[in-house]
Amino acid sequence: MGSIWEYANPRKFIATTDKLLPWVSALAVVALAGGLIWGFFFTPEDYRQGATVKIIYLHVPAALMAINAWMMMLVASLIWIVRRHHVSALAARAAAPIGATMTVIALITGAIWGQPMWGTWWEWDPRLTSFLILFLFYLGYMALWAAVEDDDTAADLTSVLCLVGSVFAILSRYAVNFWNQGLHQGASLSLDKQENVADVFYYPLLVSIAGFVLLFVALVFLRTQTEIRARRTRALLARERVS
Amino acid sequence: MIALLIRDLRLAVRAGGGFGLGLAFFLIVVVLVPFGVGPNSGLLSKIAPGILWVGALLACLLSLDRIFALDWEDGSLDLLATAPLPMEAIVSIKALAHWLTTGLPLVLAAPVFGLLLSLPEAGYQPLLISLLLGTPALSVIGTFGAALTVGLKRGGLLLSLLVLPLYVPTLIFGAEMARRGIEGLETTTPLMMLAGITCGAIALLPFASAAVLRVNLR
Amino acid sequence: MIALLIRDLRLAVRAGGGFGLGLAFFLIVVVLVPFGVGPNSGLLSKIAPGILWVGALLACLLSLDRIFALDWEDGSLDLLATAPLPMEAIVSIKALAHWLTTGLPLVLAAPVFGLLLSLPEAGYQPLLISLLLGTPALSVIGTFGAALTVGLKRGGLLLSLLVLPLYVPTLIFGAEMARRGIEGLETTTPLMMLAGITCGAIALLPFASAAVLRVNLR
Amino acid sequence: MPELGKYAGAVLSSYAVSIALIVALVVVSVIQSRRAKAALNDVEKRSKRNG
Amino acid sequence: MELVVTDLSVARGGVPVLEGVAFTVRAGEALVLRGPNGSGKTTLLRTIAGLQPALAGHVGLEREAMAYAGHADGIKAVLSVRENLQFWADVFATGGIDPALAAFELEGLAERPAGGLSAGQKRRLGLARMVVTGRPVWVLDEPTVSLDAAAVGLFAQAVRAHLAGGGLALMATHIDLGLAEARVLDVAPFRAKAPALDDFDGAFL
Amino acid sequence: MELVVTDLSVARGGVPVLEGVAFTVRAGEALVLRGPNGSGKTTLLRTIAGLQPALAGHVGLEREAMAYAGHADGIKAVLSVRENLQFWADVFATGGIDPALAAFELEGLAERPAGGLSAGQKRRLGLARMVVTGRPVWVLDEPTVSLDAAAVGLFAQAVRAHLAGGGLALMATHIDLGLAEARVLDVAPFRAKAPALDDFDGAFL
Ligand code: HEM
Ligand SMILES: Nc1ncnc2c1ncn2[C@@H]1O[C@H](COP(=O)(O)OP(=O)(O)OP(=O)(O)O)[C@@H](O)[C@H]1O
Ligand SMILES: Nc1ncnc2c1ncn2[C@@H]1O[C@H](COP(=O)(O)OP(=O)(O)OP(=O)(O)O)[C@@H](O)[C@H]1O
Ligand SMILES: [Mg+2]
Ligand SMILES: [Mg+2]
Repeated sequence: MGSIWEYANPRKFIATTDKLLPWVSALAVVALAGGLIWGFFFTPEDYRQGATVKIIYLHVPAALMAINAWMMMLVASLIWIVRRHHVSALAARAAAPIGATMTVIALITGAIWGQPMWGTWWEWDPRLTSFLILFLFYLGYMALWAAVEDDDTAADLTSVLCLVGSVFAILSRYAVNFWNQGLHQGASLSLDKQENVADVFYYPLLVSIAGFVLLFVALVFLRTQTEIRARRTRALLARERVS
Repeated sequence: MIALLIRDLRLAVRAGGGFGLGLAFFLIVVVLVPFGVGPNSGLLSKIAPGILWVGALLACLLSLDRIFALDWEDGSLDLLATAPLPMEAIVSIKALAHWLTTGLPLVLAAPVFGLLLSLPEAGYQPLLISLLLGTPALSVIGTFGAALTVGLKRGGLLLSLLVLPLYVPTLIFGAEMARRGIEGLETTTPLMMLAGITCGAIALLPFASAAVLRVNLR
Repeated sequence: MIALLIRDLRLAVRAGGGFGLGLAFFLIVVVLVPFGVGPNSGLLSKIAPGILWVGALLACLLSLDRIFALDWEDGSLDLLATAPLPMEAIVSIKALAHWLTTGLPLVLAAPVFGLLLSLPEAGYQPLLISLLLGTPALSVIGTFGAALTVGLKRGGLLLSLLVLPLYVPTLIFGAEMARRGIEGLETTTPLMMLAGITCGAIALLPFASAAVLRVNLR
Repeated sequence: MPELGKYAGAVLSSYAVSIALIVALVVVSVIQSRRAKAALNDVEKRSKRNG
Repeated sequence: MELVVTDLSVARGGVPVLEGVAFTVRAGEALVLRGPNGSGKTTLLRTIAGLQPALAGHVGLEREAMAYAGHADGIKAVLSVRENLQFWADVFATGGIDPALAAFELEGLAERPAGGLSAGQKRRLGLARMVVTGRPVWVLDEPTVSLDAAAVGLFAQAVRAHLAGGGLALMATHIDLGLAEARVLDVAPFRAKAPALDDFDGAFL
Repeated sequence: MELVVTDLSVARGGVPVLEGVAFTVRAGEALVLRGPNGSGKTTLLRTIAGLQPALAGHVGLEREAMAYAGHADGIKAVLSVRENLQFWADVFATGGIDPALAAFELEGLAERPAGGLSAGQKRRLGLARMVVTGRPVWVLDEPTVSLDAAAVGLFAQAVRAHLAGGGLALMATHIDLGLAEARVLDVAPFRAKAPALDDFDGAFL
């Protein structure tokens, strides 16, 4: 076992993840199905929210992964900027659609939840708003990758965008918090803090979160492999053109 | 450096330059909104500071792609890159020129347009201050977005999409400050935040812009 | 003729094409307005139909200069003018392509954006109908404006200013219809007016556009 | 099937939408991966043949 | 088919540039315009192609007979070479593009996005467009700019094929076109003289 | 002053175009690059001028010594000829522009908006820019496109004056430059060969 930078070699990365992928995917399916089935069929209703509390098993893990995917992209971008490992840039690219999907799931389940709880699909609540902004960041990031032809140029540009974007995402979070103060009292009717969530809700939620994490890892492996292969294909096609 | 600034300003004010484009767009937004929401002046005066800020921001957004695109198309940017000017200076000058031709006129025109939207009297001063503080940040952030998308054929859409979330904090604090001013609440916090964003953006973003511009030019 | 339509649509959806530009701009307006006027949903729902119409109109306005400008810049328009197609057909096809890539997506997206602005439930149907009826007029009128300004280097500013007053009637009747729908008033009059404007514009304006385009090309 | 009461629509639709989105993401990723593998194989074989 | 230009005066930016230009080009003939920079060749060609009105005089054929290619090639960077050409073939309703691709040896580049071509390759694409127009009169402004010797040969061949098919061609150039047999017309003698001062009529001068 | 290029490989759009290019240009010398369309002259010049990174190899001088002029002239249509040129003189801090105007006989056009110039006049303005840069190395891509014979003569004279002043010049062209004494380098032999196949590492090939 050498340094972890060995996995920055595309061939090595593909070989290793090929071995890991079946296990990770199997675990992800088990945890995801387990958590969701447990949550959906075998938990009681909340005394205040009724059956809608079951949405939590999708909503919270998706929200968590939406943020974590961005963090992973940030780290991968930094690695690309500093050490210029191609796999790391491609992993960031591979993670973006997953993060965007998670953001969409959090937004949609939240909106559906909001309808019975707040009587409205959408409320400019700080949390919801910052998620909308996060979604825009994802969109811009993916669009930039798609728009630039040269792969290394695209990697450079998107990683700078990811860096600057992260700073502004944090800034927006504070801005949004500040902005909604005083104007909007009773609306944030979310459950109490995690500690106060009863154990009946808590354990299936943990399993579900684990399922989402594993799913994310499996998808990142798979999609990074795809990106590597696509890139090698492009390189080979270019080579054909030369000869 | 000063030559570049003068040239950019001159290009902007010549026929077909971007000068007035932002202002006209600001005017368009301000004129259309009453047609859209109806002429109820109570409602208008409530949304006036917000609409003015949104209008200013859109006007800024629209003029962004001129910052580098024209120079890119006719090859001047290649030539500038080989000129004896550091890229950071080029980027900063471009942002300054953008502010002088777009941001500043917007600030000066805002009171007049405030009239059209029946902005309450107490709103003028905080609105002006917030615009004066906030528009430089819009120009600098926008220059970064323009530098990111310069090589891309008609990157206009992408540019707006990339810059939009970056503009959110500035907009929130700016409009909030104007609104608070109208309601007589304290405005120090948003003022400080706005000033902080602007200073931070001016101090740091030119380096990021220069870096991505260098990448895009190769 | 069908070849021209297909090429225009293809150019629009390729990387860097205008497709999505209008939609993105619509999104930008809808997202920014709450940041500007504050998160109060009562206020938002009151201005929602107006803002949605203004947003759609601005999105249209912005994509207008792509109708002819790109073809003008790279010489295609000169070549098209000498092609065996009547100028009226070219102009109509261009307007149709613009509507398909800008107007139609706006109509389809409007309900989603209505959610963000807490549009009252009764508003969806009249809003959609008014947009569906009104956006073709926006495209046709806009094509006329684009034809008027095509030769002018970066005529974007002029284009907006020229088209703005032409858009006002459509905007007024469109927004009025959506507002009346929400309040439960009868919507027949604005509906008829809107339909009349659209039909009239489609029937007559292409001739005017073709005429000015011919003048601009010489 | 648990009793969901008046919230059945909300709960079921959130599950439906989320699971649909996740499945779509997985399917798209798998298809893309297959395509990329096939395309690479193709090109690699061709270039091996041509040296 | 015959292009008869009689007593033509042309202006650019409101300033008369050439006046009294007259010539005839018969089917199967090519005419090459020459003259120093700024002498008005581009203006003359645009007028003949019907892209701008003449000050005075007459062009014998209407614009429906002409195909014009100027300094700009009208190439869309995001479309492939084939798509670019096919579009013009569809507009002019002339069917296949393969002969045109072959004439300028573009087959190998057909699937490439046109934005990625070199200067000379772009020009070849621009010239291939003339073939697909199927128009009898070619009006070409500096067609061989950026072309290498082999490509100039291809161009000459294409023009000869066009002429042999009963077409005619009008070209402006400063450099070699590979068409030794073409007639040459120097535009310098037609340079516009300043009009008499007190001729203050509808034209304000 | 000496421009030494060693073992340079250049790529465009990620595709290697030329490799192993090596030459030396000494002060007072001009080197002309030739090669068929698409052979990579533009790419090579851009790399040497520092506008894009090299795949491998080394360019002996940094970009601060070079002045580059490509297919696009960087001319602003709404500024006058004088304003266009003065801007570059200010950016490069080289003072007066009158010698440059004189060298390309632009005095008569100095107050005209540059957008109204003919193709050849624009090109002359683009070349006059090289004079005001004051840089020792001129890197020119097809400089004489659209120029008439007289203007080509002016260009040759300007290059000779530059060389006599200790400068050096590197040019790509298909046509006559009026510089019979310049050395010629054909880039065709340097065409990139396909790289080895299973070098499957960080660079994916
Ligand atoms: C579009 C709408 C919504 C979005 C974007 C959204 C977003 C979020 C986010 C970002 C989190 C934080 C995850 C974490 O850090 O743990 C979260 C947690 C949560 N949300 Fe939502 N939410 C939305 C609507 C709702 C609604 C309507 C409800 C219920 C009334 C709700 C209930 C919860 C609960 C119970 C949690 C977990 C508690 C916690 O971690 O503090 N959400 N949501
Ligand atoms: N707006 C204008 N006002 C005055 N003169 C103009 C204007 N636009 C162009 N001209 C002049 O008209 C003349 C004719 O230009 P034209 O492009 O036809 O020349 P050309 O023969 O094609 O030259 P080249 O060989 O350089 O391409 C030029 O001298 C040009 O400077
Ligand atoms: N994105 C791309 N992908 C693949 N090949 C490309 C790309 N862009 C350009 N090329 C090719 O690179 C080669 C080099 O082009 P370059 O412009 O350097 O040639 P050149 O010698 O200047 O030709 P010309 O004499 O026609 O100007 C061309 O064959 C071109 O088709
Ligand atoms: Mg000319
Ligand atoms: Mg070249």
